[in-house]
Amino acid sequence: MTTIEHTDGAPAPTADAGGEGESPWMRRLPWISGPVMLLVLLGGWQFAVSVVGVSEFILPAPGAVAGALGTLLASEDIWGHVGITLFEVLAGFGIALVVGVAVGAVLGRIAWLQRAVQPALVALQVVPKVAFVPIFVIWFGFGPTSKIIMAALLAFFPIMLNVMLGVRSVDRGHRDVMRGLGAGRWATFRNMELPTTLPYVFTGAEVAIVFSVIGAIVGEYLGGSEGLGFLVVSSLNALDAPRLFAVIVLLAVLGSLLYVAVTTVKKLVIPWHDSVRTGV
Amino acid sequence: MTTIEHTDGAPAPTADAGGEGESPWMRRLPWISGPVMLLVLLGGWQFAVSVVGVSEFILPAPGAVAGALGTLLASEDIWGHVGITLFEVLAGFGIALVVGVAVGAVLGRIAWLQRAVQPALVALQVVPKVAFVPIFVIWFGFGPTSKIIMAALLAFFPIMLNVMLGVRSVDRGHRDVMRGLGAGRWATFRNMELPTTLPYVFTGAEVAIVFSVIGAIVGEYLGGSEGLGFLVVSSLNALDAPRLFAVIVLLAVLGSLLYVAVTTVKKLVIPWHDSVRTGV
Amino acid sequence: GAGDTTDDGRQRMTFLNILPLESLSYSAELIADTKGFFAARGLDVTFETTQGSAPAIQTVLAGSAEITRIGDIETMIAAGKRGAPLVAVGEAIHRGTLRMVSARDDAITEAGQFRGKLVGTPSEGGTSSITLDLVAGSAGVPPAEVRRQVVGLAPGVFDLLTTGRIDAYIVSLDTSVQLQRTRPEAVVYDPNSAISAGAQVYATSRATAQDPAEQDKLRRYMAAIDDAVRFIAADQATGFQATMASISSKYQVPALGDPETAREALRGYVASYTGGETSVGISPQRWERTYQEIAGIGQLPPGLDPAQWLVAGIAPTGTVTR
Amino acid sequence: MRTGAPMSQETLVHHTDAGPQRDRGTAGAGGRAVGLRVSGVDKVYPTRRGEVHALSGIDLEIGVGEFVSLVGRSGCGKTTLLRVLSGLLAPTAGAVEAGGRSAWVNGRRDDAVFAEFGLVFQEANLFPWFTVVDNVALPLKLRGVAKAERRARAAELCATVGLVGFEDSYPRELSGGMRQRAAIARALACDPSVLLMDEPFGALDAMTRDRMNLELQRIHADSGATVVFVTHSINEAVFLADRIVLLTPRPGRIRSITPVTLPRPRSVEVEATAEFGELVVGLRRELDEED
Amino acid sequence: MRTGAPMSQETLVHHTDAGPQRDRGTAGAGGRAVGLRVSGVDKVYPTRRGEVHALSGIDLEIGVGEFVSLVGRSGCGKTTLLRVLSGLLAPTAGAVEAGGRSAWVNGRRDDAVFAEFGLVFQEANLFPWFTVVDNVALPLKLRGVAKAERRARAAELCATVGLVGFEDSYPRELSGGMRQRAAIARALACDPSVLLMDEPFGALDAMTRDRMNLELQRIHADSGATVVFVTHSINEAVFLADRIVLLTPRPGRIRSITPVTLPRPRSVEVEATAEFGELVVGLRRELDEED
Ligand SMILES: Nc1ncnc2c1ncn2[C@@H]1O[C@H](COP(=O)(O)OP(=O)(O)OP(=O)(O)O)[C@@H](O)[C@H]1O
Ligand SMILES: Nc1ncnc2c1ncn2[C@@H]1O[C@H](COP(=O)(O)OP(=O)(O)OP(=O)(O)O)[C@@H](O)[C@H]1O
Ligand SMILES: [Mg+2]
Ligand SMILES: [Mg+2]
Repeated sequence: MTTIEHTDGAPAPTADAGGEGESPWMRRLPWISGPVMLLVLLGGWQFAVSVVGVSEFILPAPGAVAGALGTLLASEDIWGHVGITLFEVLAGFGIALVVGVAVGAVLGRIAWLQRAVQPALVALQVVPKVAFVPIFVIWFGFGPTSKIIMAALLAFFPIMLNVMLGVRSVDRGHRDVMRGLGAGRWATFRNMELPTTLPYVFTGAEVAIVFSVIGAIVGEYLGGSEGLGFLVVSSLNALDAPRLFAVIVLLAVLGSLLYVAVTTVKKLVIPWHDSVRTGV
Repeated sequence: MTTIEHTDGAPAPTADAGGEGESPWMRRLPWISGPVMLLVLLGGWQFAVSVVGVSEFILPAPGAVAGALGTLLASEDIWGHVGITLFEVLAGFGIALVVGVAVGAVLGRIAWLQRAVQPALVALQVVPKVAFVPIFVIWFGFGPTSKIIMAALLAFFPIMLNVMLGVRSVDRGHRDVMRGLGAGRWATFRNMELPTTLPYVFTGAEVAIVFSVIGAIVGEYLGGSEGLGFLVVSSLNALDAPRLFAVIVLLAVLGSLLYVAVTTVKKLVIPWHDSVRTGV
Repeated sequence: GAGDTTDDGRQRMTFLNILPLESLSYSAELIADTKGFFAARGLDVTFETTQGSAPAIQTVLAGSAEITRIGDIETMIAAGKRGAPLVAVGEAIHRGTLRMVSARDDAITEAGQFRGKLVGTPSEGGTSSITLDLVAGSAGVPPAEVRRQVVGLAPGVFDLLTTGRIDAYIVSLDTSVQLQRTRPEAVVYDPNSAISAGAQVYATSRATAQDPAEQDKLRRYMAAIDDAVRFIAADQATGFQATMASISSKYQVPALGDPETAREALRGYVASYTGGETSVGISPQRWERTYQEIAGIGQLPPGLDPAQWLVAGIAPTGTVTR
Repeated sequence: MRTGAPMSQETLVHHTDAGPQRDRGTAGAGGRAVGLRVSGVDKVYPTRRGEVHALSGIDLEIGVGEFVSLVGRSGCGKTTLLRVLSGLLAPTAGAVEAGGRSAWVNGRRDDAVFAEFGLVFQEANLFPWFTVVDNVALPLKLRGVAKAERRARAAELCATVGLVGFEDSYPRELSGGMRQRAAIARALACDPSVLLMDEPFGALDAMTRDRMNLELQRIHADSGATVVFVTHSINEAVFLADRIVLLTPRPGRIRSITPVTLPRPRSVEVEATAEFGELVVGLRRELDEED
Repeated sequence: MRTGAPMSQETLVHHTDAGPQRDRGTAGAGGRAVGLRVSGVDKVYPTRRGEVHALSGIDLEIGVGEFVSLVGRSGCGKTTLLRVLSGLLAPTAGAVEAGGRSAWVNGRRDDAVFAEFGLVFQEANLFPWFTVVDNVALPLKLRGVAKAERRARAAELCATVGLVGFEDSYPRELSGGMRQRAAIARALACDPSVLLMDEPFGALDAMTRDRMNLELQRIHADSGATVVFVTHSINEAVFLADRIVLLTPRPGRIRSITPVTLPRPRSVEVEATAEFGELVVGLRRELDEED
């Protein structure tokens, strides 16, 4: 018969570990795993280049990319491009968040409306946006507006659907409480549906932030002469593979940072939810 | 004092209406709202063309598009293109579903692993796939494989994140039951996590099916000479606006049908969940 | 698929088209296929599409396809600036097929007029943009003074012109013909009047060009193209009846839906086929001139030997007459 | 409603010892103004396996300020009747009235009718995103009471139900009984004129329960609220109620209504009196007869 | 475990009337083989507001086949102790043993130790995606029993707990008490050798409760299972238990352990005996003293 004493340093027992907060070890993990994963990635990459012999015009060596990244970061206008893309992503994401939560909350509550407009929303999503670039340009000009719309369009759907799921996952007992208190629509939303839905909103937002990056970049492919998407295409067309991959690295970093920002906000906003307490 | 008798025809009272099934009126609604919405859309479209005077090269008149659609559908090889795209979408979606559920379930349970690999997964998402087309070609040839991968990549993320949310939303009481019964990992997954997670999986799948369509089409833009995405590009190159919009209509229909298929499966698989009983 | 052969002993090879194949730009390939010129030379050619020339170059360099047809400008930049082992082995379209379209009320008919204009390009940093630099450069306009904007390619882009969003935009030969017919207000500027760059060359990787077996396939490929080019040029007399019929027998080319426009475009292509010293060969002098032009605007380092990027002896010699 | 009217003891005796069907039909409010009235209420739950007839022909009048207990076997329809009374569940047939106003108009609930209701459910139904004090203060928040004020009032209520020291805990950090007590505090927060409670003390130990019973009696006396109280403890029902409504299952019908005329305020000692004992034994016998 | 050993009545009397601290420290299993043992168990819940010391220095031995009731005030740590016994909660300090095997090895639960446990929680915790019969049959499903067989066994158990006719209902179509009964049936499904029940009859009316008590006594006698039974009803505790463990709150400690030597099987009439009354009064007094 052994006597156990759980002290702070030891890994927490798995039973109810969620309720007991996370060990400092867990909290530090990403700072260890991140670099490790990076090293593995770089190793595999270097292996592909030097052993498998993938052409450097398709996959340049990590060293060449690092050099190009250095050049890129040293140039003055890179921050302008990053700024433009960041602005488009954030604006698109913001619009998608607001509209997605509003539409999702309304459709989640009003089933007949949801049935009525769902097909249109889906069609809106799958329609290839290339076809509408001239319309966008005529209506919104060459500026960032059309890219913002693109980002917002891609980001909107996951948020909306998750909010709908969230609004419908409201506990029946909780709903009874609010109805019993005669709470109005707004109070019900504010005190019950929103908190219930927030974990869903955040999952939607995690998907959406990633898709807004994709949307903004694709928007930049299709038109305009600014932003990281533009740099991708111009590097690609100039057959400048190291620069291309340097931009890709920048994009990956940007996307990951935005994603981490969303999960960080999640941790602050919904500390009570299991999805927060058991990790990211 | 009035005495109320709720008969079948009358709209169900809102209180606990969810528990009492949906009225036949609700069930028929999409068949009414769909055509109505379509008429509104067509009206607005025609209005834009004939009154606002949007150029027919930007937005051809509905009649012209209908004509082009007729021609398109009459041609023999259109079904080949539709079939190819459908195959790519379904294959990509299927892969994303299986991998997304598996990865989401594992990462949802093993927090340290999730923290470790999350950054890589996000980076994978935001990286522009255009850059990898030549690598895809080298590794997978010119066939549909690269489009399937594209579809799967876009579809994977929403499924995975939703499954992660689902696994973490498992009721603590339910988890206690399974642990108390000494259930193994698989039995726990099968009897508790999967049913809990299914509504989340379906929300992820609803997002994902739409994104697989986008992924497959983008894949077809970037290379290949088959599928609806290719038809979009070839119509663009031929400056054939009516045909372009006819293909877009086809795509919208295809996407909506696939979406409806997913929600139908949802209704069959998780009849107990509120998100099913209150609509969709 | 190098080295593979079909059941009837024809060798398989892959050609990369950077636009959808079903366009008149690929008439030579389509005729070589439908008229059996490839088969007659013992080839079974597969056409694969990549979106744009950069992936095509990468794919050829990787050995996943034997040959592609891209602009001479891209070829030189890839080889000269990036050091890519890419070589040109032949040239069917000797005159540039890019055109600048403007609207009648602010027509652009000379290179010098591009100064200060906003020009739409189909894609950023590619041939079209450099062609524009060359054109502007030919009139002493520095590239920085021609503003540009990616507008992509869609039927509605012309309306960006008419609404004043852009002053001109760059299109392909077919598109310009079509625009002239459908949009009376379209004014087309032909850059060939100002520059010699812009030809379309058949490019492959140096490794492929040096492998004797591959060389043999390339030679036969170019011979079949030579046949096709001659066929089309000869067909001009009959109004391209045979050409159009042959292509339509297997391919659904949207442009053929309007035979008048198609004939007009084909006439343009034939002019381009016959615009060189030989039928499908590359003129070293013009190649050198093109290099000088590109180096002149700083897109290529000076002092290189462009002949390094040429492999002679693959394209048949001989001229076409119209 | 906040009249503070003293409890009147002259409630009519509706209960006789005759056959089990006695007293059905009309069940008066015992001479008071009618606070809640259900008449001819039927409730049928449609399920996949056919209909479940949960309530049948329920007629009941509850006076203003009256304390009515609902007792009956598990599954007999107590919760269903309480939900119908609270307007959370539309009856399949019949009418529900509160304060003289009809609760259902064209199949829609008239929310104004239920504005002054306080509900305690069989489950605690606390919001996991609020602390205990915020959960308790929720009804005040909905009424626009300022933050400091409502927190002060909620803290008082936490003390009433014995949750001192747990005001800032989250519900998941409470024991089952503590959660239920927090739910009771929430129901009391806005001084409801009608209090509907579904087995509120089911999860409490005898001591805590006795204390809560006394507290509830005091609240009822002070506020003059109408209370409908579902319980599975006959002792508790007798101790608290002016009248005890006994339901029989499948479908739920009112079997009898027993007035309790024990003088108020009642102390724990009342349980030792003969009258109390007789009432308990009588009700228990009635329940046992059902089999 | 399925020995069907008759209940032995020679359990040692640990309870004396001396001061409140008596009997702490060792609490023997009463001469039986030890089925469950906790020694020196402490449980501290870390919360945002600091630590909550829920259990402190708990030593308890429970014999094989013994029936132990846990009583105490709401929030005193009954559920926490039961969760520690069931291996669902790791103690902050101390050891837990079942069937002679240590439950926690290097901070990981040894699942094999708990394989034959049946648990009833304070909430029903039924799975909403399964019907009642599938919920009840779940433990059998996990043990690989064939579908037809496990459904038959589950239907039997539904009858035992009085849910005939509701086998194919979904949990949301049940009343609160019916849900709890389904949870009890589920716990019994795999003939557990150790049965841990957290206020299982809290939501039941007296009649149903009496019937369930008798049923549980029968099951205990037939199966020889070890039972730990949390209740807030002292009557129920005395009626069912071989020993009654009384916990005091903040932090939860064992205040006393009272053996019950009433002969078995016990019928409802036993509640009228003097011995029963004395035990109840004694325990109630002890609980009351806490204040
Ligand atoms: N949502 C529902 N759908 C279908 N049947 C239901 C539903 N709710 C309750 N029932 C059925 O109605 C009957 C009465 O249920 P109710 O919850 O009112 O009982 P109760 O008296 O509160 O019981 P308990 O004391 O166990 O809580 C039961 O037979 C139950 O199965
Ligand atoms: N997850 C938790 N986190 C923090 N504190 C907790 C947690 N669970 C229980 N507690 C605290 O531990 C103490 C004992 O709780 P426990 O649930 O064991 O009581 P209980 O005896 O079962 O009460 P009841 O009869 O009301 O169910 C309480 O003060 C409670 O606030
Ligand atoms: Mg109930
Ligand atoms: Mg408890």
